[in-house]
Amino acid sequence: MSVLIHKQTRVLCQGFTGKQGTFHCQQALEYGTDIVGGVTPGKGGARHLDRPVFDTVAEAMAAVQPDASVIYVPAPMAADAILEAAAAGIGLVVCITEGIPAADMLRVKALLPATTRLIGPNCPGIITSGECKIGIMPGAIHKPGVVGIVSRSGTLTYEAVAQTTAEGLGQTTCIGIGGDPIHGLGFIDCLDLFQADAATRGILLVGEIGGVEEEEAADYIRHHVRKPVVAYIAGTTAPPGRRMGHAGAVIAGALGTAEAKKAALREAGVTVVDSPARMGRALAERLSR
Amino acid sequence: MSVLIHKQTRVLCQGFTGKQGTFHCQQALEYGTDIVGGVTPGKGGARHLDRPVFDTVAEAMAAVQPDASVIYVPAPMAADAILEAAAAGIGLVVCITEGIPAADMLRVKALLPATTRLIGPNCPGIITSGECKIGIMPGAIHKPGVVGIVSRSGTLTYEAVAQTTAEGLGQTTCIGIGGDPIHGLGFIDCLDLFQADAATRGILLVGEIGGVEEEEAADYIRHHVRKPVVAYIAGTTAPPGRRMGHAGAVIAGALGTAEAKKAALREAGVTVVDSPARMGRALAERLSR
Amino acid sequence: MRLHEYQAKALFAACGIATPPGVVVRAVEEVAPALVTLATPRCVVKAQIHAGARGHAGGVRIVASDEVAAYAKTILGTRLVTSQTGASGLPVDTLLLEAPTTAASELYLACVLDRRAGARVVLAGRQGGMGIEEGEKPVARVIDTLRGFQAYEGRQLAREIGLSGRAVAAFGDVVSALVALAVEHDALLVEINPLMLCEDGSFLAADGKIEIDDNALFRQAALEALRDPRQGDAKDEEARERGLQYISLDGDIGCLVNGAGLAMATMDLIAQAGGRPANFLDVGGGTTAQKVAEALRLLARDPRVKVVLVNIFGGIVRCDLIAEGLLLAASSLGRALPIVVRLVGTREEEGRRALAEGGLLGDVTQDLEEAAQLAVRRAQAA
Amino acid sequence: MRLHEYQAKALFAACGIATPPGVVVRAVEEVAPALVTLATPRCVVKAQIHAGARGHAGGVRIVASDEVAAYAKTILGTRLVTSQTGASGLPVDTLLLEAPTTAASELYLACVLDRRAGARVVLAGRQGGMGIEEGEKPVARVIDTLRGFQAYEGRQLAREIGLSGRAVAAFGDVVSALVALAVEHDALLVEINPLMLCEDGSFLAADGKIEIDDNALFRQAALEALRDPRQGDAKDEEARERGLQYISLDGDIGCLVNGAGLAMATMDLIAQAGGRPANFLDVGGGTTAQKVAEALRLLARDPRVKVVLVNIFGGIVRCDLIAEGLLLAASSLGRALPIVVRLVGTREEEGRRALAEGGLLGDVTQDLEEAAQLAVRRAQAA
Repeated sequence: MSVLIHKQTRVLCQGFTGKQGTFHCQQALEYGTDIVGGVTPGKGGARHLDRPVFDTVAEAMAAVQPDASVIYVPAPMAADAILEAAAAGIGLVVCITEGIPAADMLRVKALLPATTRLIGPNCPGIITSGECKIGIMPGAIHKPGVVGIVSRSGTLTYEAVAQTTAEGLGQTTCIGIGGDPIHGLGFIDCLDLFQADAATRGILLVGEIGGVEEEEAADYIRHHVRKPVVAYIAGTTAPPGRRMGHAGAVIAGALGTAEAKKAALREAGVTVVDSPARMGRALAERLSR
Repeated sequence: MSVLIHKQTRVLCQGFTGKQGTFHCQQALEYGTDIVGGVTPGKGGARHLDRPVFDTVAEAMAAVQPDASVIYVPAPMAADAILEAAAAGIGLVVCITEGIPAADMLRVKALLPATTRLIGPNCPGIITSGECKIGIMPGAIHKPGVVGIVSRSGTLTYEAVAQTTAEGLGQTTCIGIGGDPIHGLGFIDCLDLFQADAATRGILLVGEIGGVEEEEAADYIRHHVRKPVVAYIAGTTAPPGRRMGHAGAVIAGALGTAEAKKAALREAGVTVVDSPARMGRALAERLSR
Repeated sequence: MRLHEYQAKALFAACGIATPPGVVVRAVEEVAPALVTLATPRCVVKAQIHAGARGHAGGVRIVASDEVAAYAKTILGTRLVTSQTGASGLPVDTLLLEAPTTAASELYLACVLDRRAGARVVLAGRQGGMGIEEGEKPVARVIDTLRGFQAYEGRQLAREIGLSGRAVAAFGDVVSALVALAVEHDALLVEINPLMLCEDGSFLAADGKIEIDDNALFRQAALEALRDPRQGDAKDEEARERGLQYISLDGDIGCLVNGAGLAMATMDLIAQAGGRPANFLDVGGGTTAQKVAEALRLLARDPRVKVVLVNIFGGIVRCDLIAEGLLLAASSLGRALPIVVRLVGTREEEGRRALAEGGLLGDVTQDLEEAAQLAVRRAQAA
Repeated sequence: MRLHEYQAKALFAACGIATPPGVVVRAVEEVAPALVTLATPRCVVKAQIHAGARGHAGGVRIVASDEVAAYAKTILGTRLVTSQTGASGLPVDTLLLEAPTTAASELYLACVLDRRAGARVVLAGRQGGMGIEEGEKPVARVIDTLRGFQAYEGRQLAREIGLSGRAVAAFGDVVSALVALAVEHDALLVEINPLMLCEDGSFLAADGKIEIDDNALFRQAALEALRDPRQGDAKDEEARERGLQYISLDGDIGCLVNGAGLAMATMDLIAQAGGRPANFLDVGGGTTAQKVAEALRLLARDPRVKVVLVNIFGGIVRCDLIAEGLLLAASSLGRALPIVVRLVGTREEEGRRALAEGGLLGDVTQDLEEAAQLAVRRAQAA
């Protein structure tokens, strides 16, 4: 079991023939992901990585019925790519692209139908260990197991993965929700999915400064999550008012500090680790109780 | 009986203290219309025509609970006035203003909630004879009676009214839907209302060149209207490609000619008169059969 | 308000839609420097008038560059008659000189305000050029006003009309730009016909037609400056400036009516009575004596007008004020002009009495059909 | 990207929001002509820096006009320290001279991108100026992205914050203009504080703050020209130009990390180990050897940096390429700089071997906490 994607998930790639799309689709194929084709306007009819290329997602939908689409389209056109996938009826859209204007994401939020789930943008993607990799994360560190991971960060997620793998726990599914202020699936959506997934025994939440999503997640955990949750919040030492790499990682006034997030999560019964090196260990301890 | 408005209808006026608003509200009050107040931003708290003035429709709604609003706001701000009335929950909005940009009306169309009916813009308004006058039509020519009138034209409507009054038929309600290409209530909406109104025995439809609303009305009449309908279509001699005063009165290619409209209506069993002087007589004849 | 082809192309270029290299000339002397700029052995000379079907009428011609000046001399200052101009044609004051272009094929593309859909609609057709009338119907796509037009919809349209390769994305870009142009400039119509598909998959707008919403000109100040009053009837333009709705027609009976619907109905009645209206004229619902007087003078200045039919249904407008306006003008028309007056509604008694007392020479009646018949008889007798 | 007050006010004026008469000067010689233009006995002199709280810090002063030049001389070319600038302050290169204005009251108005609402939000408060922090909370109105902001909503807001009379419509106009400005220019924040309500019911934007979405600068070319690189840390700016995410901090341990989250986590670990990071630096997910080398050189040029902590989790980025980049730069740093390297993930063995073979002088470990502790010890020892 896993959440959102699995061995049978049929994946389309938008921006298929570009450098990024090509490289990461090769990696995904090596991991065993069922990439069924790609979209690059103007290259319809060609083949790439031994898969068909289409001009539009609608045509790809008709021909190869993808369940999910991963987007490596450059930032200025990425929002349009998300909307194209949604309009074609694709149920899961994973947008890796970083640097999308916030106004474009506002439009995406407003236009996205309830039938399409969006992960990202500016995220590593989603992977179900040993089954399906959609995104740019290194596949090798993932091992099938019992931990659900949800994270706003990229490389910090890899730390979490490596640690749970090292602890022998392994992962069900790992979701990078992305570092942009306006994004698709949030912590609560993912917590809800992990809570409902029988194979997921514990949850690792990796947050960072900025916004109030961690606080809202804490509130949700208190009321709805009965599985052990361990959290790490990056940016305890970040100065206020500065954007720490991620467009969304900024402390505004009293809002969005790491301390506030940690306190809220602890109050909700979450084990919050202060060191990013101790995420896996802490979850192993919670699970062995 | 009547449609949409009656003796008890509480009417608000937007653009109340302006020249147009003042004059026509005086006329309406003389006719017996229950004008309960008006809106002019910046004049809230004052009284005008012995009625309260409000800054916003929302405040007027809270204070005097109008059922309908009539708009005499200048064209650049008229669409906003319509949306303000709709947002405040007013069920019937009558926009007299002419010259509203088509793009503004597209937005109004897209934003108008299903709970608000719009009449106009660029129309004389709506009147239920002897009960309630909302608009700029001369009240004196109207007499309570049995004819429902719906028209795209202003003065031509007065002809229809005068003729039905002269024939001794009188009117239930007379609705000017306006001459703009993008407008609120259409022929079909009004036909539907008149068909359902027990007091209305016959219907007079005054159309003109441009668009296909008369053709669509013909189709509707054939299937849904069981009362006698008489129609006149202005513009038999209008040259194609020229806008005849009304923004909506233009023959485009083979579309929108008077002949096509007349033929469609005749096929639907409507008595179509070629002379605008014979509308009342023809309806009297239909009703006496 | 209609724009000229060269004005439309300037707007196209500003929003990233490619157009053929071109230079505008208004006098023969401007031809030589224009040709230096264009540097083309052959040149397309296009008369800039507010009407289509110029090709068949000789308004678009490809000539050798050394013959352009001579050809410009023959056409500048003339009036061009096409199937869309009416018999008197339209003045050729401006020529657009362009380098000839070659196309793999000619498409049709437009964004129109569609009253039935209550929205803007994109029309895209594989067959443009003069074949648009006969060819297969363009594909229509309604634009949701709030959602707007998405770039991917342009690429989908490209596929729907059978484009492939580079043309897919290029066509999508053109459609997006066209829609944005229509929205930004309050255009009721933006048309590119033909839209030339070049061998390399790029597109060129070979002709352009733009119609701006007159009601929106208050917020399109830059476009108001593009108005070419000489392309309209001089009386149309004068009437517009005076706030009257006027359209010139071919007959001899001048019409002065309040309300657009009644004005059309009056024309219809004249035709039924065997006459021909000289114009459509709506003095408007909230008219004044002054405006009525100006309207009457405008009609009187038209030598074709043998009789004036005044048809007023006084609603908000009082008949006595109408009468005042008519009397104001009637004394100074400068020629004997029969006037038939039908005056009913608010204060009609006072109005008719004023006309009688003022000594207006004319027929006065309350009957709509009789008024039209009287006017036709007076015109035939004149 | 942040704009200066004078730049924000120019955008306000362009969209119809009134601002006090003002002139920008960059040198003392420009003061005299500016004062001729302003023709005011007293003058507000406002230092243009990318930070607020200027008033308390002496960056905004009202002086007699004949004293402006002398005052400008004392402040131009200095660095102004406010509670928002950090200890080193920001350079005062530009002054905005304004005629003083009087207000019936001072309001607060802003349009911000609100992540929680997933929309833009208008904030309007009756108490603006420096009292905004303590006063009653501004009224918030979420803007539906598709529906947009309607003019009447601005008038409703005016009523909600207690305005009446002419100020109702005037405030509505200001709000509509502000929202349109935010949307058109891809602003994450547009703030007018204080928004002065004048006796006649009109409004003046007495101060303005605009923050543009960096991700949207590709389509806001005109705004890119308003960038003032001198208001940022020089290294921040250099890093930005090289595609690195860099933020200067106060410590002595240089950080070179891939990924923003891991970079923050690295700072946190250094602090936990008792040290202080000199910077936040994310070399990015798809980094190259060249970029890593440039990042290392950038850190080495900072004299405060006593040790560099390299923390890389190789995912898509291969550790051997990171090693190559480090070796590329390490030989030419121009000074002895201890480097602690934590290198794990894809090809970590090859990476570590390359470092060893390349003779990089430093500590290499796989343990995250140990790396931080090592760096802190090296810094303390240096």
